[in-house]
Amino acid sequence: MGAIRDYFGNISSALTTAAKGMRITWRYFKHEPPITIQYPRERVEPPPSYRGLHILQQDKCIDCHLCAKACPVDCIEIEAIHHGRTLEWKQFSIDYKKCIFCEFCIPVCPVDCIHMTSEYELATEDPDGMVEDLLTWTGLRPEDQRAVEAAVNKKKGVAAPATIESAKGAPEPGSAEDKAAKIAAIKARLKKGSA
Amino acid sequence: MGVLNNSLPDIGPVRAVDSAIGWGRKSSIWPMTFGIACCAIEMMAVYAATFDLDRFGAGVPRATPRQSDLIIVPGTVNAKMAVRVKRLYDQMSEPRYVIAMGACVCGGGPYVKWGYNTVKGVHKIIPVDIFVPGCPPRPEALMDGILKLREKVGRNQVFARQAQTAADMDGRYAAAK
Amino acid sequence: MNETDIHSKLAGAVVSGVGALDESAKDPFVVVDPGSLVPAVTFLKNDADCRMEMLNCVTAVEREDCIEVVYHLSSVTHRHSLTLKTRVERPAGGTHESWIPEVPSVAALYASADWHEREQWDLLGVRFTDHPDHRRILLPEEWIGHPLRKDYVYPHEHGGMPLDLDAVPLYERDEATPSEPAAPRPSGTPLVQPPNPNSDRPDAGGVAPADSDGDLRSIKPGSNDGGGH
Amino acid sequence: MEALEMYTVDPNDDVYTEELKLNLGPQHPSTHGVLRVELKVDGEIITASRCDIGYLHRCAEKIGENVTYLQFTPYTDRMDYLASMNNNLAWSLTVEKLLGVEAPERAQWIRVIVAELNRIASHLIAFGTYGIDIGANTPFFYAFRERESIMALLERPSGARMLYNYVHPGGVAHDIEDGWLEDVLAFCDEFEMRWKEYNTLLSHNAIFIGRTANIGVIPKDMALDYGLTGPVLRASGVSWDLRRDVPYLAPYDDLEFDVPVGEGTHGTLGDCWDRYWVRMREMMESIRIIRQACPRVPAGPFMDKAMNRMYKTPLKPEPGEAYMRCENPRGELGFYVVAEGGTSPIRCRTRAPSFCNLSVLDALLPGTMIADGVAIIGSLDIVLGEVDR
Repeated sequence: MGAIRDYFGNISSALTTAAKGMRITWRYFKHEPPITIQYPRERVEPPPSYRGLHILQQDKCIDCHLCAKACPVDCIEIEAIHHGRTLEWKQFSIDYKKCIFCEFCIPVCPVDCIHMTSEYELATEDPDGMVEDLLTWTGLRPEDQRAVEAAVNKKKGVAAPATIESAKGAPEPGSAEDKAAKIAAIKARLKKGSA
Repeated sequence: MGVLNNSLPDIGPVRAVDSAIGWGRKSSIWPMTFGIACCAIEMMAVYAATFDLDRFGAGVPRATPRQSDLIIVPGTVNAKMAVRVKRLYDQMSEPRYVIAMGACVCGGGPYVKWGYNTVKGVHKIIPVDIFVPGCPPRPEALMDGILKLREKVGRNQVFARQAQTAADMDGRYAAAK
Repeated sequence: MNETDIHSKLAGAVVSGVGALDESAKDPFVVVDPGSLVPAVTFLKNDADCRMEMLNCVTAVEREDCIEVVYHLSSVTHRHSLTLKTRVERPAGGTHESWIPEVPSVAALYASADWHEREQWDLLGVRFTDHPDHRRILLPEEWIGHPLRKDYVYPHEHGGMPLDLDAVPLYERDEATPSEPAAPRPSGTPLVQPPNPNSDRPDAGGVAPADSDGDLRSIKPGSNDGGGH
Repeated sequence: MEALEMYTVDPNDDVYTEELKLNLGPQHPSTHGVLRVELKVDGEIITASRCDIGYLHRCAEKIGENVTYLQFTPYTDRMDYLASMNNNLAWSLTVEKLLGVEAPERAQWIRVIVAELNRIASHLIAFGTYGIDIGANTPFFYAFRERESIMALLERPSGARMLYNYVHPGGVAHDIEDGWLEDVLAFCDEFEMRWKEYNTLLSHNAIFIGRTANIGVIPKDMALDYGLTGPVLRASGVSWDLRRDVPYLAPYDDLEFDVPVGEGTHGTLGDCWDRYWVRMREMMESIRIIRQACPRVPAGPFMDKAMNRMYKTPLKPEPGEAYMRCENPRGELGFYVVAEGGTSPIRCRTRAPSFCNLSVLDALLPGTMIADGVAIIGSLDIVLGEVDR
């Protein structure tokens, strides 16, 4: 008798547990919006503090090598010839095969010339393509440029008018133009990556 | 297909067949369940709902190398593990692709200088198709790498003769003219 | 009980080999002779007032003149802890090839000591006598040397796997003409030797790093928040 | 052990089995990384096991002896990569202990919040992957959704998604932005609702309980003997939490929270379900801590003023040594640092919780089925980056 009760008890508990789970699934199916980000069609912008690829303000840099010293993995290579106070730049490269995005190169800079952007896509077929010379690195998008300006202004203690001004020219977020511009930018990037 | 590989002339119909095969291959890249270190967690995030790699037909990781086309090496490979990575790669069937994910795998990363035990880049062990640097790369960056791999797979010529040498290139160029 | 009480109990119980308590250290520690290590730990574990049930950590530290093995013990019942040390003097000219210090194992008392001691053997080459399973734990069994010793020489490759930064990939090697074996490294050198960031490397061009004047770093003027960047 | 005797090979039986050597890992979906376990199996029963670790040994202790104190912070991220904030915190506290400084009050409260958030994220991974180990794929997707929310929250002050490098010696690297605390509180409300869903989906599921209850029982004495810590120790009935018993951050004294202890609800005290359930309840305790901490974050500096110079001039502590331990999601993380006056320590030892927790595996596996072995490995919740360092 007990065995039969166990048998049917097992069946009923299996059905109830399955029903419980399916109820949650149904609720999500019916009421909750999908959470999937349709990358690469849409792209969630990282916060402004994001530690992505670097950018160098070459005119400001004084070739002091403090960032290279602060780097725990020695991924920064700097080379410049001094002509009095002017510099003839040979190289300022970051080896992303080593870089761990720890941000220690940023606070040491005495003139605030090196920054991190919210750019992060660097997939490549070529192992040497991961060494970026910051003197020629043009992978920066307009919004990154604005983020850098905002970061610089924030550090200087200036309220953010520059950011707002530079953002004025940009299309309203969410509008059709904005989307078109984004898609065009993504296409251009993809093309650049595959070339 | 074996003997016919890259042996037919590079003409329209052959190209059409090639591109059909390439489309099939790139739309069903099956990665292998393989996690080593930190990057594996971001790789799991790519499989999960927020990024959902299944949109590109690559969302079901296979537990065995024999069923998978793609090995994503996510995390530092050291001397002890390198032997296993090589064996896993050898067990995969052709065509097989490798994505090196993260700085450690691309070229040593943080362990490049003092790591007495780490291999400075998995491309010293197995040929790598796509490098995805970052420590760890964001899930989007890995997806970017997979998209680039898809392009590469789609470009592959299966039957058509590939331009191997400069002379061959010249010949093709003349033929096109 | 604090460390002083535990030390006085320990010194009273174990007749010889228990040194004085160093109270000036951040974590006061007791140095015991290697010979009286096992009785001391046995006492600390079993005594009703000490009840050190847990061995948190076993660490070997290589110093100029000795290798010391540090035991961090703690009690869940009484919520106190103690650091115990034992030292093995370095013989004259004792390098990492020629000198293997020996310390008695406490694996019979604490199961947790088993893996910790194996790790210290693996990385620092301290032999724990009477250990039940004295093998390497992290590195492959056939690894040569103990990497955490200061005079450790980095290998070029292991088990056919290249460990150098500029090594030729395996699949590009020509089997017919084996390449020359790489030159042996000088003692203590790491794998690749880029300039050391910690060294006092002269700055290129002689521009003084603006270490002394802080306003070049553009800390927010007038703000008293300590964080600058 | 009784199970062992039950299943010993008897060659006189009509059907007898043969002992077989089985390699689990290092590439195996259920070993949580690159753990390799050599098993001797008799049919489905494990008769002996031997762990083989070191497939992710990354020389962290050697690196610690060669880089500066600050530069080692990102390497601690990469040990327990699921709980980088807690690792950063432990390392920073060690350096602070060595230097004899204390972080400003605001930094301490921020540290509590980020550490508890990271604890939830870490337990979510344990919850999701444990479901996969047992055979339930759905919880993984739910767990990763909430984890993404935490990643997005922690990304805002720190600037990185997973390996934050945020808690530095002397304070935290950046101040939190306005409105961040409100978002954290909003997340707490949402998470509480989701947590109930997890329990419906997995915790009280009859099949899940059947797979985990009475499996891999660790008695109290055995747990202490093997030096287990964290949820694994607490599931065996030992109420030991460094946050409460050895408070390493001042705010933990003021905060009110319980330490969940295993009760043997569905089976024996210290079985896999207890370990799982302790983790689940710890998530709610963390939520409770965050709720209390958020309104109490004071104004003030977030980094010790004197310590701020360390970014340019490497720290040079006086000769000495310090052992500091913190309650990580996986247990007691300890750093033992020996300084001799230079800019880097001469010994930098990590007492990794996963390393100690894993050592009990060889004692647990004999006598269980292979499938139960997978459940046991999952319930220990190891991170191989920390086991091997």
